[in-house]
Amino acid sequence: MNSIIPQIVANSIIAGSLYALVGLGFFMIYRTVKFFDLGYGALTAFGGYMMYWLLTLLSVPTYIAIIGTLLLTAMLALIMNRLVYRPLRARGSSNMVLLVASLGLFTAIQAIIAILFTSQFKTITIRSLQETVTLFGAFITHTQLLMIAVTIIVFIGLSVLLRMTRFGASIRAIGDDEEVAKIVGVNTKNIVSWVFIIAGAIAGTAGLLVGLDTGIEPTMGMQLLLKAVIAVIIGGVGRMYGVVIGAFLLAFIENIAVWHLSGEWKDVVAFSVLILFLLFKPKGITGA
Amino acid sequence: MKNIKWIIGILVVIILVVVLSNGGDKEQSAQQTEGPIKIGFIGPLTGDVASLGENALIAAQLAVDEINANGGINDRTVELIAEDGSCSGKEASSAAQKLISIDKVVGIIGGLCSSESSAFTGILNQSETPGISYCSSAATLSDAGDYFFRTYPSDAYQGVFAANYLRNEKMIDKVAVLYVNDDWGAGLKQSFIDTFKNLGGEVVLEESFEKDERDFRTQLLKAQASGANLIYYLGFDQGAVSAIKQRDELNVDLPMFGADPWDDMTIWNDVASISEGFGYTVPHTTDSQSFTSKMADVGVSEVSVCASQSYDTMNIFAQVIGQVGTNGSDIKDALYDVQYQNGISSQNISFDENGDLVGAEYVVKTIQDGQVVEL
Amino acid sequence: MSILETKQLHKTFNGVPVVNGVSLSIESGKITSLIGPNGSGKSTTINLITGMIPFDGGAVVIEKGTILSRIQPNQIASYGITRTFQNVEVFEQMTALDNILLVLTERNVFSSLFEKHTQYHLDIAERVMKRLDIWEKRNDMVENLSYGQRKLLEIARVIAMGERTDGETKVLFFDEPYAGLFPEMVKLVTTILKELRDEGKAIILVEHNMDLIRELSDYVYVLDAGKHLKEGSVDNVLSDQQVIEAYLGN
Amino acid sequence: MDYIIHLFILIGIFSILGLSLNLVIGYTGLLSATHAGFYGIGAYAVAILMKNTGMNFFIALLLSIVITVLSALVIGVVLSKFKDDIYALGSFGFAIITYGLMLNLQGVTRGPLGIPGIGRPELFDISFSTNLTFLILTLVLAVLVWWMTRYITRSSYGRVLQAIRENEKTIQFFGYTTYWYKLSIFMISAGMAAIAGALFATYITFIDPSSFTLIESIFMIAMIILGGLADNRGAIIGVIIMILLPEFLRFVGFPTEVAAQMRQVIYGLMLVVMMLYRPQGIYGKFKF
Repeated sequence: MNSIIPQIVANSIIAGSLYALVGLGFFMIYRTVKFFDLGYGALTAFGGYMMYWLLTLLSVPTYIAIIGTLLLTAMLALIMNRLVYRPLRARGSSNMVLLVASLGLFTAIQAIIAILFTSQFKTITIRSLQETVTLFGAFITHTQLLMIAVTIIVFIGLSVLLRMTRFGASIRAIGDDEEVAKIVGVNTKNIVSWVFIIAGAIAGTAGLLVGLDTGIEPTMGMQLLLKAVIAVIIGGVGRMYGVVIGAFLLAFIENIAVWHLSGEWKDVVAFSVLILFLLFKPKGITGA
Repeated sequence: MKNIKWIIGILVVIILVVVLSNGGDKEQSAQQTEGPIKIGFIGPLTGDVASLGENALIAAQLAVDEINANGGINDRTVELIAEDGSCSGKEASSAAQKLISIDKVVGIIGGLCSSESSAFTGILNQSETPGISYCSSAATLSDAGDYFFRTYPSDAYQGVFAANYLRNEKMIDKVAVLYVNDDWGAGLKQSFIDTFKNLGGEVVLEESFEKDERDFRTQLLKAQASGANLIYYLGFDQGAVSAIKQRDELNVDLPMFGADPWDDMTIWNDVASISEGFGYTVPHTTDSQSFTSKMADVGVSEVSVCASQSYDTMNIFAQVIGQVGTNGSDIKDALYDVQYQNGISSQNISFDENGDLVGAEYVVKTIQDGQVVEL
Repeated sequence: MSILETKQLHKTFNGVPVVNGVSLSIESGKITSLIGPNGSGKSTTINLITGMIPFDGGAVVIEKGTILSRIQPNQIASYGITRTFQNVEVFEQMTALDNILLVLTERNVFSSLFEKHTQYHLDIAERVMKRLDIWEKRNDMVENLSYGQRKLLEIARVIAMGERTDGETKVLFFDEPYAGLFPEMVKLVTTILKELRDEGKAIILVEHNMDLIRELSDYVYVLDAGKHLKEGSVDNVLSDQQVIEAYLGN
Repeated sequence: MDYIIHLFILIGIFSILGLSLNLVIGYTGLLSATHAGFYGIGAYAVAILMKNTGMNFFIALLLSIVITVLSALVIGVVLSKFKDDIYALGSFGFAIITYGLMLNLQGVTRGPLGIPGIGRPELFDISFSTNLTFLILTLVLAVLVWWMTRYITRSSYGRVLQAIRENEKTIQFFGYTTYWYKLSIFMISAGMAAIAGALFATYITFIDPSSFTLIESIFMIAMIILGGLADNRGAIIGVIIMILLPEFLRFVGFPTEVAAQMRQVIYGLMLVVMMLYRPQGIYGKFKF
């Protein structure tokens, strides 16, 4: 029995890093423009399919495929912001209007992907990433190691960006109070577009990693998105590291639930945790 | 504000006119003896199982094209009208209602999911339109009225066959069952477990997972820890690929055994190398090489489960209509004593008094050094 | 005898004491003004008494002598207290008439479910809105009203609260009611405040315009940096050296 | 002609859902995604009562309303504490939990196998087995619900709901405990959804969890947002359009496999366009 524990821990870390990666992108948007962007879910699916299209269909060399995927997903995120979110926010629409609009974008993009690529389940295989390695008695594949590494890099990158750079300072300024930021001379229009570009790139990375690890299908976006939202809420809506804590906590709770109860209760448990946090600790662990 | 009201008013009128007009002129052509014979098709074209639906639709269309190529039925061309059931009761019942009362179809091929078929058996009986499902295996559909037939074996047979095979031939005594949480998975799991238990076997783990679940790591570990010596996995191709990959990653040294959705090359192209000794049950089909190549010609590289049944169903309809014409109850009676030879999905197809497929024989296929071999 | 008293009211915002031991005594039939430079804690004091923000210390004593250490917003109506808001809080996408009827009708869920506003309610609403001469705007959506009209609507709402059958509101808080009003509206509001005082209501006014304070106040409290600087009649308070210094800022 | 009657039955059932949901979203401004859950609980309660105990439809209907209202009490007690997007998120969580329970409590709901063979309603000797008679029953109940929603929205209670939507903080100063209002309207609308659920169960004669998912709730939300919030006529118009639209698309002759996805694209884009150009919907008097 004891040889199982390290594997469960490993499973949780793998799932946790995926939720964290998706959560970080989602958090960047939420922290800056203050609404739950459901359209972000479709970005991860779009990223996965762009990787599939570039690498498998056009058999473009791997690195170019990765860069291509990031660029294309970031571009889609930018288009979503320019065509829909910016006019709505310029008019001072409430969070709910933006939430419903993002829901519309999610439904439309997901259906367009299904039309272009059919709903057939697809996997992306890169030979070198298939092998597994054993760490403290747990088996982890190279893809999963890559996923954990990427999450750490993105987390550190974002923290440095937000803390150290002027660009990061203006993002935080917009996050605190967009009107004041405008008055102080921050070009909010431009900065928000860049936030969507970064978040789009992160979503693209998450999508392609999921494609490499398990596989992609048009309806994968909603599942990932909802778990990322839970991670953001549990972790704490204010702090970056809160998202990471929330993601790993969610992953551990889920895996323990699957271990003790059974697989089908995984979602019910995850969302019960969300409700409990909303009830007793709405500010999340970091209590921002 | 005013013009919005006008636009909406006109829109609703147009919709009604279009819907009615289509209904109107169809009225007279139904009973005529010339003009195309219309057959309906219902299957999931959106949602999680859309890939199976699309595959089955192409197979049915293939049959229609072949029939029309050699003169149609009594030199009347056949027209296939497909509607999306998206694996849900509401959609399937709307689709069936439209096919029957607007398109006046002579028969319906469908539904795929049992939830689809169960939603419109009532309408079939009320409107005396025969329907043949090519994939619904729920046991409850056996008593769904005289106008409902199935060219796909009920779960009962496959579960019993698999239990016998694993218990008696593979001498497995402890099994862990992982099944997808939908009507197909739950039905098959139940018939397997009942049979396996009264054959003296022990089911040490019974766990289900969501249709879109891709992370089986913890459940595979549970199976290993449960002391089972085989994992009976009931899931479609998406889940299967992930499960087999993760089993290999976690070095869970239990062999896995599946059911008919595993009869799909998309799985084995990916994971055959790490599935040595795995097996699965599948309804016995004749040499389907010609069928697979025909499907490949129309762009379907991997033929998924129920596609061959959909192809046969269309041909059965053609054979019966050729004999008794397009009247619903005549077709129904003819179907009860039809003997369809050299079918793709199974050698000869006939229906019992419940409309279920008679005597479905199953075979076991295993993966031996990277190849799918039939025992 | 005072209809409402506060005992050593206390409130700190992350360490800074915004209201520091303020004790007021409000009497019926009088206009009591709260004055002081910006940030002296005037509005915060009112927000504490009317339950908008919880207080950290002290107590509020209301008419029946009950001492309260905690006040929830939905309780103040039952204590006979009502108020206007510094930056107008009205119901935008509803008609002006609805904004008034809202405060006249039943308050608990079941009775309000089975009650429809009657002619009786409409008459009160008409009388109140005519008094503030916004009656002809009654069917407009509040979002289309001017800032001044909304201010008048808030005052109409406070008066309407007084007209309720189940227990009259007697203590009315006006948080800068004159801000942004045209001159003739200022005259209108001044006459109404006087009328309410003569009807025996206790009025608490927060205002910066010293002429209005001189004209209206029966009693004045001066607050500075959350502390209770001076109190008394209008004339000697306004001529007091300390008060002038507090205003001019040393 | 049966097809037209079938469409009007669906319009009747979804009008009940639209009207009741409009009370919560349109009049009280609470974006609730649990409506499909109550629709499901109502359907399952009637199906189980009629099948296991052979109870007459109308008694089963009353019992199912009580059961649904009680479950709304349990959920509402928690949800009524939240506001705006947190309320929406909490309702997303509860929608998934309700679906999870329906799917996994195999003992009660037979899980994914669903409940087949539900009998048609009978009253003394009239049996509503034909579509036409069932349409009359549906219309009678729909008119009853229409009258109830009209009564509620015209009462003082209805006015307080709108005040909660406009400015929940302020209305409390005038003696209203908004928590009870939010909870009571949530329960009333759930009770009405149970009526629609009962009709759906006995009309389709088969129910399974797949008709009561979060996506179904989102479909209902899209309906009343299109029709117009805070306006009963708007809710009905939204329902008529959203039910007829897919039928209309069947005749427009998209290639079949694309047709189904095209509907999703159109739903999604419609939500986006509505939010951009007419957030209050066709007839609505309230913008989020």
